[in-house]
Amino acid sequence: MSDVTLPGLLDTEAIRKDFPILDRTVHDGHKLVYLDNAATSQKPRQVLDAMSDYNERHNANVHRGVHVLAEEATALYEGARDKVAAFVNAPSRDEVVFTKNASESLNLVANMLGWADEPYKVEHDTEIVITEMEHHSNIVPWQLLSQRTGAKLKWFGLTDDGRLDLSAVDEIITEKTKVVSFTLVSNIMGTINPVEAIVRRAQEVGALVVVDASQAAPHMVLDVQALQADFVAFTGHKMCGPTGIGVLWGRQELLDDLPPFLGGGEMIETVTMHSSTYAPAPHKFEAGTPPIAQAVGLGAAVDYLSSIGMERIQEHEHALTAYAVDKLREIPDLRFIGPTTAEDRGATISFTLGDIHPHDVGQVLDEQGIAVRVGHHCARPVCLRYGIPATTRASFYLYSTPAEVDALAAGVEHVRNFFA
Amino acid sequence: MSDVTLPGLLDTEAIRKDFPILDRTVHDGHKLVYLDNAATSQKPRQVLDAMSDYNERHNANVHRGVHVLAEEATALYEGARDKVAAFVNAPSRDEVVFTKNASESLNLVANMLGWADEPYKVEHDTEIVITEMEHHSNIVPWQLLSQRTGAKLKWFGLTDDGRLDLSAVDEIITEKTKVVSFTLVSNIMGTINPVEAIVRRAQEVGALVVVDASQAAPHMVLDVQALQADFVAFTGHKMCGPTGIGVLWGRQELLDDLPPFLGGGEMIETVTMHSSTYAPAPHKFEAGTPPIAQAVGLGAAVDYLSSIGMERIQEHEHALTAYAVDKLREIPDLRFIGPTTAEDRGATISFTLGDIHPHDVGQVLDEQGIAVRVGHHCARPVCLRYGIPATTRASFYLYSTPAEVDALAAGVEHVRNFFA
Amino acid sequence: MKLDSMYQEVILDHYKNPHGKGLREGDAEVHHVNPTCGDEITLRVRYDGETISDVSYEGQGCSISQASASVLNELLVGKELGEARTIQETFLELMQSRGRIEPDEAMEDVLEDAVAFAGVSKYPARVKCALLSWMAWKDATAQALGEDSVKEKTA
Amino acid sequence: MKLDSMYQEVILDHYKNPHGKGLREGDAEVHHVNPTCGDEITLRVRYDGETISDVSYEGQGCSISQASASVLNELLVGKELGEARTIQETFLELMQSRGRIEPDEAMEDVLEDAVAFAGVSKYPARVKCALLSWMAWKDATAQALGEDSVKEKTA
Ligand SMILES: Cc1ncc(COP(=O)(O)O)c(C=O)c1O
Ligand SMILES: Cc1ncc(COP(=O)(O)O)c(C=O)c1O
Repeated sequence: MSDVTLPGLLDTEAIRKDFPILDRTVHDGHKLVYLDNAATSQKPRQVLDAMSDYNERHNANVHRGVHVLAEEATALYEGARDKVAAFVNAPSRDEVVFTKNASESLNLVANMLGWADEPYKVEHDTEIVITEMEHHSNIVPWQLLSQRTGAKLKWFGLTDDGRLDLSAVDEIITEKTKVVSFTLVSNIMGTINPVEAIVRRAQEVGALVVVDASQAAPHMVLDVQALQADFVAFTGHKMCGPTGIGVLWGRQELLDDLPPFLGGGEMIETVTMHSSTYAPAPHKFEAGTPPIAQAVGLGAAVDYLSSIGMERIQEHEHALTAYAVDKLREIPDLRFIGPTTAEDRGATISFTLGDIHPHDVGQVLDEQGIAVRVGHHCARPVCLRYGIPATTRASFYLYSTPAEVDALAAGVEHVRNFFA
Repeated sequence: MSDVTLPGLLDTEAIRKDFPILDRTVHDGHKLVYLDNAATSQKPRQVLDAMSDYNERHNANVHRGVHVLAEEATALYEGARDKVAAFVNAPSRDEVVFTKNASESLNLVANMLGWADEPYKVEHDTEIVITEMEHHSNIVPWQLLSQRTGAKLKWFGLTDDGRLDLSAVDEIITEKTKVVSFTLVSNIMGTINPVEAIVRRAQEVGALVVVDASQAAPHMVLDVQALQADFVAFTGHKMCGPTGIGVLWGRQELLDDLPPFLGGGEMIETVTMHSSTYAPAPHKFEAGTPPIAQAVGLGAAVDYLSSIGMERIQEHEHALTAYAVDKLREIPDLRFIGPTTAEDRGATISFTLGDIHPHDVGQVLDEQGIAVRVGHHCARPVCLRYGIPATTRASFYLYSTPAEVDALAAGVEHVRNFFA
Repeated sequence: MKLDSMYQEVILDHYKNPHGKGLREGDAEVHHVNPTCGDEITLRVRYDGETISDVSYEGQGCSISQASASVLNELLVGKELGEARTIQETFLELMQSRGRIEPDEAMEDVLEDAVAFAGVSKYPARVKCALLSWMAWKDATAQALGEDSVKEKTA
Repeated sequence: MKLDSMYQEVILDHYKNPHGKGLREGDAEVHHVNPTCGDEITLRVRYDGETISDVSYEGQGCSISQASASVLNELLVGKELGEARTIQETFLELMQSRGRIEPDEAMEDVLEDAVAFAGVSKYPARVKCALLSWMAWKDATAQALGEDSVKEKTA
């Protein structure tokens, strides 16, 4: 393994000590090389400790208690909301809704718009716009909405090098468009999308803008005000937080105006058997006992990420990605799916290797301790677009190292030989 | 504090050692007396360890990976499903859907039935039946469904002693009834409801039966086959499991026939931009990255409960409840809201104390380290029914002791004196 | 005992013998609810020019919310609107201080009996009880004076 | 190397030189998908009475799923239905054994080349790849013989 140092790298030796799992060995002593961060990130000790502390000392249900534990739990839960609001530069903490994952966040928006009154209502003779590079979680909710309301689903296609084809933006986003939903960073190709061009056109026609920031929030500064979006969704488990928690940020006015989605405890103002009124946002959208420990964990995760600095993390990943792109490009028969350089892209690289099926690539890499993801990565339309059944995807995070990139490149060479 | 021993009690001295939080002191040295178990239970070390182990050694996203961690995480997640299926005696593991909490489970059913085809479809000119003692999470989803479809919402009222008034069962459940949803155990009054009478009538008219077992699963043997229900919902955090996970059990045939609710990754079979097909249940209903660590925690929780034995737990709680009812009855001005004996009731006791507001009762109890819940307990219609603004509620669990009952009774006496 | 800082003599007195309770004629009426605990208040204000000629109310709730309405009535009736607003804002500031404000003499001059609520500010779950009637008054005043409703949700 | 237990010589051979690949005429056609990885197969069966006269297929997928279809073709074509069912069930049993079955001689007699998949059964994520064509065959057979479709989802 090389001892490459690249400008912009973080002190991964120190950082890796925070992540217990990175010490693991697999398959009889191979050191784990975890390159599946776009699927889920590992969790630092700080996050695990915050959740243990919650469970061992403060656990109670939130919002309704006068006893000490209930007050502590409520303060911790709502404190996590403050942290997340600050992390994304939300104008108000009340704009941060906790969900179970990004998928729920996106379904929440789709359902609110389906049940909304004018002017938001998505219905027959209106249009929904997405893109061909969306994660299934930003496709299926809109397909369901379209089937159930009669609205038309449209999308931006892709260029050969893995970018959005915005050439027909004015025909795709029209006066009939009620909502435009797209991913900030592609989870399969790493592409970073040009938000401004899309938002400008959406605003022109008065369409709401939903940004799927699931692959952005973990890796770069996310500023919901700068984005000028109406809704932004992301998920805890990809950003050093636990599973079981997601976030929907929404503009206050919209959250106030739009109808609730899930009904139940916590989201009400007053209930009679005949009718109910609802609590103000964010609680209106948080039916039932929320993921309390998980919010606490996510709060600790954004503290952790902030203490390192999102700019620094992005710089680190960019350096690593550039290094990886260069190394992988040298491998014969390797074809990138997505941008072929490190420009305007995140730390996720998909490729195919001759006609060796990605499943086989992944299996042979795994045997060497290298964990990558293979398949369609919940973005099957991208595979269809490029005429391939699946890709092999390596994705980096703040603890990834040049040595791990070397291991990947060597591993891929080994795969080629194995199936030669 | 007395050293009462009652027949049927568990060895709480041993059990309490498993729950780190029970060692806590509050308000300058008062030992914590946690009697808010109907809101949420505490978590044993075994559950916390299972989650830590998952996070520190096996964390990965599930279902799509060929690498070691992904296979381990998938085995742990699906293994938790096996455990929960066995715990409720489900005919098939594929009938167990993981959600974020019981509220989501109940909303899931309501939404499936709203979007279903015949014969399940809830629509104009059909009826939904619930009861006046439901938790808001089993009221609001049906109110929303009724508003959105035009179906009529009907309910069983309550008798003066906190039981369902089933005298008009044949008029309330009619040929128009599509679904009957009710709680097995009341979260505010502790009442255990007579399932058979309701199920029999529902089956007569071909209505689906939904049982909210949120307050049953933690405290007694739950056998979905014996219940003869079509859907059963419960929540992890009340049964020694973590927050962030709930369960919906549903009959296979129904899960196969009914449409999905949330759309996204994991719940699909194949996706194109034009349309998608869905995975078989349970995955059809689990969009997005599931609460993996939380499922693992819930699996450990049912292992823990089973190792003690649900019959034994119920016996313990019953003995404690009988003891508590007797002690509290002696307090002047104390009025039970709900059954006034320990027969056919769970370990949850609501009461009012003269005209001292429950908020004040709770506050003064808290000062003595006694954590009870005050308010309408997300069952406001019950408070309206009995003409009270709120109740004070004490609820026990497997680690509760007679000494804690004594502390409660002494505490309530102290409250009386304080506001005399 | 720490609890005594919340349940001050003054508060218990107001709770047991509330001032001006009952609904009388008014220029505007509002109904506020604290969804956390179900406390409710119906409140009417009556103005004589800029002078508060009456604040009448009916409601149910805990000692803190009841006493607070009584103190409000005692403090605000007869005051000019400007002065009343100062009192309301000072009370709000005190209640949101999480026990960090130790009322000084200036504050006591403004708040009179209402300084007794300083101890309540340490209990987040109870702050809303103390504020319920004050938020209702603010809302009712806005309505009475024809301003846009500035109903601040008490949730 | 442990991996060699999965990628047996026999499997790699079938993968590189698949038997009977391509779609030919048949009595029934099915299309099966493995949603986990996107492997797909279109498979046709042709019966001559009780005898399997052809199994033709087209698909995309990993070495395991491709090799498995090739082995299936080699094993089943020409067999009587009853015998084919025994082979299919034996293969299913082996694949679901999580590496716990060490094929004995009797099993080798039934499965021939297919015993090479024993190592795959240790890899849960790959078991479905190995079974894809076999499930498709079972489904197609049911259709061809006019039985109720017993399509077992491969998910
Ligand atoms: C009877 C009953 N149903 C439903 C719920 C809702 O559970 P959760 O808040 O976990 O969604 C609860 C508890 O809060 C309950 O007691
Ligand atoms: C771009 C994108 N959107 C949405 C999701 C869905 O997130 P989750 O599975 O946590 O709901 C993911 C990841 O799975 C993703 O990468």
